[in-house]
Amino acid sequence: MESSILTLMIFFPLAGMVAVFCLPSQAKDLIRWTAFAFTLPAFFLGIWLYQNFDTTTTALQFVVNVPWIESFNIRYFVGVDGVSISMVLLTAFLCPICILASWNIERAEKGYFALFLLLDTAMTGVFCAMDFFLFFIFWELMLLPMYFLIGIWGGPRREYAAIKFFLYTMLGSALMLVCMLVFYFQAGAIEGVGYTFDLTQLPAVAQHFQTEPLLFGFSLPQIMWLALFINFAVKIPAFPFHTWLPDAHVEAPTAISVILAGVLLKMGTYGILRVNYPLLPAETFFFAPYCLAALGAWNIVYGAFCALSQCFTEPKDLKKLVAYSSISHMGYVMLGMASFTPQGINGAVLQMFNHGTITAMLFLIVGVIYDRAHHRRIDGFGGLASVMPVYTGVMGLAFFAAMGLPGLSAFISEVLCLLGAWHAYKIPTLLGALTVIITASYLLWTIQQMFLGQPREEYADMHLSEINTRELCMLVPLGAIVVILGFYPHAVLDLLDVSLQGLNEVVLSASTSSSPDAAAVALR
Amino acid sequence: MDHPLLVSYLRWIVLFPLLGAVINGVFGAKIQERFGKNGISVVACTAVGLAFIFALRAFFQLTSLVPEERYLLDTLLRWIHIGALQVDIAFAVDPLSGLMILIVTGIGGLIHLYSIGYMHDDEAYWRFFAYLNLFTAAMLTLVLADNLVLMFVGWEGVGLCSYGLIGFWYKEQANTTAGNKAFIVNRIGDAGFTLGIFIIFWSLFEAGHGTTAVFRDLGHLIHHLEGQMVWGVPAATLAALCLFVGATGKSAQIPLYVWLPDAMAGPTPVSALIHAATMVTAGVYMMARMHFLFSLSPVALGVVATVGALTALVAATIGLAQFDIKKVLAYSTVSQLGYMVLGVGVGAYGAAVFHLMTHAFFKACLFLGSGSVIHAMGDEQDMRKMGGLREKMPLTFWTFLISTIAIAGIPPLAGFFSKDEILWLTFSGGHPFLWLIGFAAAGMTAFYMFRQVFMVFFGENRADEHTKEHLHESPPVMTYPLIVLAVGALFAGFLGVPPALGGSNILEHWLEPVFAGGHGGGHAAHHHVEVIEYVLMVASVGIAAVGIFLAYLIYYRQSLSAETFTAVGGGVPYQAVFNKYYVDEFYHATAVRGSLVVSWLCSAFDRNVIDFIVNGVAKVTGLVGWAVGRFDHYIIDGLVNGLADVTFGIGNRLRQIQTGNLSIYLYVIVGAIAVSQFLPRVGADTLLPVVMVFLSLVIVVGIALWLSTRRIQWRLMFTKEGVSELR
Amino acid sequence: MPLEALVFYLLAALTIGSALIVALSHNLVYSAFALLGTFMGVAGLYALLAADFVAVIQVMLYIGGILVLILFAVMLTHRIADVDVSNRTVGRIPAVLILGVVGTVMGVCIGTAEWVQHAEPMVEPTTFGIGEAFLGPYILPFELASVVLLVALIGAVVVSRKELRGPMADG
Amino acid sequence: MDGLLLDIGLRHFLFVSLIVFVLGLYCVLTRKNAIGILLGVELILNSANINYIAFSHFSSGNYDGQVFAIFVIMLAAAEAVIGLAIVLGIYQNFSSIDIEAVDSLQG
Repeated sequence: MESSILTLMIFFPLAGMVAVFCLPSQAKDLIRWTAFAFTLPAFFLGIWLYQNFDTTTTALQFVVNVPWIESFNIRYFVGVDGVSISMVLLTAFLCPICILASWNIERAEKGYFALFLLLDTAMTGVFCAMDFFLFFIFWELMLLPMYFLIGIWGGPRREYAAIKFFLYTMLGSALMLVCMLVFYFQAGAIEGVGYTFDLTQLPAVAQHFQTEPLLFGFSLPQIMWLALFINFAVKIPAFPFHTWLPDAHVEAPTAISVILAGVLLKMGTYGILRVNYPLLPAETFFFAPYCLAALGAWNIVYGAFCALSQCFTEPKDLKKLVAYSSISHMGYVMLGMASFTPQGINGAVLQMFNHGTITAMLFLIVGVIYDRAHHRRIDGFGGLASVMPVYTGVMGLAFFAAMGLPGLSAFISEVLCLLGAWHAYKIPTLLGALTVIITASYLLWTIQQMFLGQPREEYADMHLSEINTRELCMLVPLGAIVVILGFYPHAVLDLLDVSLQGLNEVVLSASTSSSPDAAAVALR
Repeated sequence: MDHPLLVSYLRWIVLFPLLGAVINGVFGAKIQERFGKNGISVVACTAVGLAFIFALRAFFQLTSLVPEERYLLDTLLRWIHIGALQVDIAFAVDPLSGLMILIVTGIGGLIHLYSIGYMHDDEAYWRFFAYLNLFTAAMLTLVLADNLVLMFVGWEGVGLCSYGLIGFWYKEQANTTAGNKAFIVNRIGDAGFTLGIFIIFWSLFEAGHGTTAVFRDLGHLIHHLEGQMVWGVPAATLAALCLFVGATGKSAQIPLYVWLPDAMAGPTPVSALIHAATMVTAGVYMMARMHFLFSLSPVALGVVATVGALTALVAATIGLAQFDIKKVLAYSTVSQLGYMVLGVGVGAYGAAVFHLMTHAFFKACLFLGSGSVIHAMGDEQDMRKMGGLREKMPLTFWTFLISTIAIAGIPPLAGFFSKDEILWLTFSGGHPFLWLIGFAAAGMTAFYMFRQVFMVFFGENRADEHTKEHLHESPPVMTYPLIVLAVGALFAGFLGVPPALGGSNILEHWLEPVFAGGHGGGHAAHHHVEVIEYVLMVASVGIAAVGIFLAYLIYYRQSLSAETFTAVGGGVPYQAVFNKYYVDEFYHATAVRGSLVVSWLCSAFDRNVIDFIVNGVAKVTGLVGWAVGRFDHYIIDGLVNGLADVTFGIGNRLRQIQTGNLSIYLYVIVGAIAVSQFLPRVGADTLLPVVMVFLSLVIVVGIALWLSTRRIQWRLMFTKEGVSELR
Repeated sequence: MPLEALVFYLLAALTIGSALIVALSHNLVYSAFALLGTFMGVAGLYALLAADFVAVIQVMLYIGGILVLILFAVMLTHRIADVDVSNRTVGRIPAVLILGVVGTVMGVCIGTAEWVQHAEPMVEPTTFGIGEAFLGPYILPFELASVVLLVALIGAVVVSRKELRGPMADG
Repeated sequence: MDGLLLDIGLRHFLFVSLIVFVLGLYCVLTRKNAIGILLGVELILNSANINYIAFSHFSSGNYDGQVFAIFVIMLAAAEAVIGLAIVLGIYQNFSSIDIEAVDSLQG
């Protein structure tokens, strides 16, 4: 049990996929309940994992490390440490909720739920894999169901969105594949290491790279850092690799949006922490001011302004607004993790978790209204507070959480990110801190346009019914987490702290050899 | 203070109102249905009442201690412990916060009671009380917080409740807009507040003597800030200014005061509680709490004092020309807050807090009185349609009058002592010019307040007949709080009678342990009786009397026409004042428009701007041979679409290989095998096999492509039928 | 001439000769029957190579199973629509060219490569060893093979079911 | 020269296999009749099997080659069944088993 728990968490949904395939496609309810039932074990195992996780060590826990393809020394190596456990828990938590959110899928249910369960497996796998090759496999495995889930069950322009998503991600994957192979062969050339994809052994490889400039004045490890970064930046998504996100969100069905924003975006920043930080620490320190801090701050500002523009320029799509706000909020993660302070990096990972829950709420909320009105125009409603008071209450919680209101979870993480970042980068942090004004503007404006005011007469015949029990069942647990983490963030922070500080140390100790250059200092 | 007394009941001061808010917020609709509106108000008022009782307990426990040890601490929860940042959800009571919790729970409780009557006809009764309780909880968190971060929780919490209550009647667009404005303007201040925290935290960290965000440790550590620079500015100055930006937001100072007058859109008890007595004083409270920081930076103090004085004057001038009963009070509030900030700015923290307290009494009373009037007048707020209410509403009139005298600064009512102390300390602190500004504002205050009294309560009633018939005094549940507050306005001033008038200034002594470290001129021990102090006192009473007399002449006797003043300078000054100096218009044209334009630019950038770059990328793609001329409208999309097109193009060409003809497939397969075998054989051994395989693939695909385009010829050449057709 | 060489050449001649008929005959029925000769010859070669078990399998499966099946198919298609059982060939010249290249290269390879040869080719009954191999290291492929056969069986039934032909005929 | 011809070794079998292979390939390439193609495939498979057995006998010294030969035979059986079923299907649809007539896969 102890060691196989992660394997169970990864492959239970896969068993669910098989089970769903075996059901007759007419038995729609049965399919839904089966899919739901197969996401629950991971959830309960997640609780067990949470309780039994040792928060005092940086070592990997619940490790399984067995040979997989022996001739290439590829191993089935899974384990969690403080960096990944919060993401594993988030995935385990969001998946049952997303199944609930998928209850209204009306086309080819069997395929939908089967693909969804496959996606679940792949996501959990990415966060658990500690072998670079295995990581890559799960990473790619995720693309396939995502592509079909958007491309088949999406909105009117679904094919465009799906292909855009796919191409962007493939661009990144290709770069990652090359870097992975460079590491592999470099490792093979070193005495005492030998060919390996083991992420815990590869850090020893980085020092053996040649540091002479290779291309445009960058050395090989620097180029590799950039290549890996681009791969992960597509997922984050960092400017200028972000344009797939609004399209994908607008077209994807609700549950897929939730997964996309709640889990998939985190893989970008998680990947940087898991791969770039330990494997190329000196390069991380070299590039962090530009690629993480400056770009992160730009993400924050740019995403917020783009979201604001959704309030008054076509198509005035609420989902697009939320998508841009995700871009903005992921900027805090980048800024925080670039600071190399305990506050910043803890805040970054906590922000990943919090953004996962809050943005999930936001997308679910959009889905609720879309199910009723079949459109999402911000100016297409009005006075919803009178028609759907409970819904409005839940919405208020989610919106104010997204705004970073103190007492709710995002406040802690945003403040930690900014506080940590201020130590290292003054101007980006200043921008980030000022953006809360824009964030408040677009969210309040949206609330005003959609929920406040008189109920519009032209929408009176839409028969907007109050939020139902199923929808409350998916929103209330998320809301509870948002509130609890606002007052007791250590429920998550305790998991992270030790490992992240260890990671921080790795980068900082590698940085002593390379002093920051003038431009980087100017950011501070 | 070094060894705080650990207690465990302070949490209930915050938790009871919070609990009330949760009960009313979540189950309010059900309670109201089941038990009626009384059920709601019982929950809400009990919650605040219990908080008041615990606040009293804390206060009396403080008085039982020796002054230097008056510090109670209650740690509720381990909150954020990351690296050097160690903050808890912990509540602390020292003399300053002890006073504040009494004001908040006491006046808050009275306003809860008043609201029972005022809101009685409102459908969303439960929502109102839930907000009110939540506000109380947040305000108490702000006051009781033992560290900056937790204080910020309360700081934004009260902002949230303010937002909700301003837009309480959310069906009116104007109300919700006012709510948005309040929240967003406050957010500007909040950003400043957070930056202030960052600067303090990290500058102390870099100073190397440890760092913290907890107030009682900050007091000891803060002097290490000296010598620390951020961007070439002393860290203490920058931090103080950042925190002051926060204070200008919350306490409605120039340039962020614009939200407060609009906030009058909310129900009147809300205006009294949040926008007069408690929340807006949070900025002053915070600066008093952080006095040790401000004392480090004369520059920052100078800015604070100047802004405070200017705000007092500007708001007073605007107040002269308003006709909305609540707007007058709102500008009056802004003006009075200016006095408090001025007090902080000249280092008179004690005096500022004193004025905060007295102001809480008389301004709450004024607002509630105006609410009583509005209630009676059927929601009419224009003073030009009122008049002569003295007979119909005696209780309201008398309490309103007492508070007006208090705010006008006539001895021995509360306002006189507190305002005069600030003015005197401004003057004695070496700021005669600021004193002059404050002095002028005091005269205006007296004028516009009595203008209001005369317009509302004296003269003919100018309302329509229907309203006149329904005029009535408010129910006891509304008038009793008025009486209590009026009593407060009458006597609260005696807590701070200066030695010059033979008093002992109890309040200053009470606060002394808190401000002991500061360089404040307000320190009672440094208080010397001087002749000039008496002169200034007489002068300010005199100018107040002049103001009252002018108002009497214009609005009661009507022997002087208001037009003689409004016409001064061709009416330009009057128009400027009447239109609030066009500040709202200015902000709308610059800040609001500006950010909208920027956001439009960003989104256009996302769709259009990098078009030229993409064209370049597409051209490179075109060199490969496919997508020349295929420029996409969207920049980054263009690249993606280009990729898709290239793939599609290649696929389209390759598709033609799929002749569906089995023999052709077979020939291609076998041919490929033959070529791939043959080429390495004839090639030199030096050629890499990989290159050869690649080459052979290229050749095979090339041949296949060539053949597929000439499928007819292929058939002609290789099939029997073809040969026969050729013949 | 040693007996072994004689037998080898006889069997090789049988194999190649009948393979020639298979490849070149214009009549499909002749081709199919000639395949019998090839199979027999190959079986003989197996026996010559001391692979007794495989030789028996070859006879049973190929000749008894596959060949009969093919003959049935030939007859069946012949009978149903009464078309000419032709075995026309197409594009002989390119085929000969390509095969010339392939054959030459492979022949050169066979002729020149240094083949690993054991000094003492083993000659012993093989059934036991093959059985060991199947139930030992090759157990998984062995089981998979049974699945493949099952799938092929079902697949053949499904493909030749009547209902499936409707849509295909429309297309 | 005598030794080369008479001392039967690995190469002899490989040459037989090669000739059968080439003939099979020729058959596959030139036949228009689908069943004819299947016949050619059988030839090719047999030639492969000869190689397996020969290598097993002369080179490896174990039974792997024979095992694989048996697998190939098994596959050939499966292939013949499926192939013929398809041929029959094609025959039903196109009334012909001439592969030139069957080109509905054309892109």
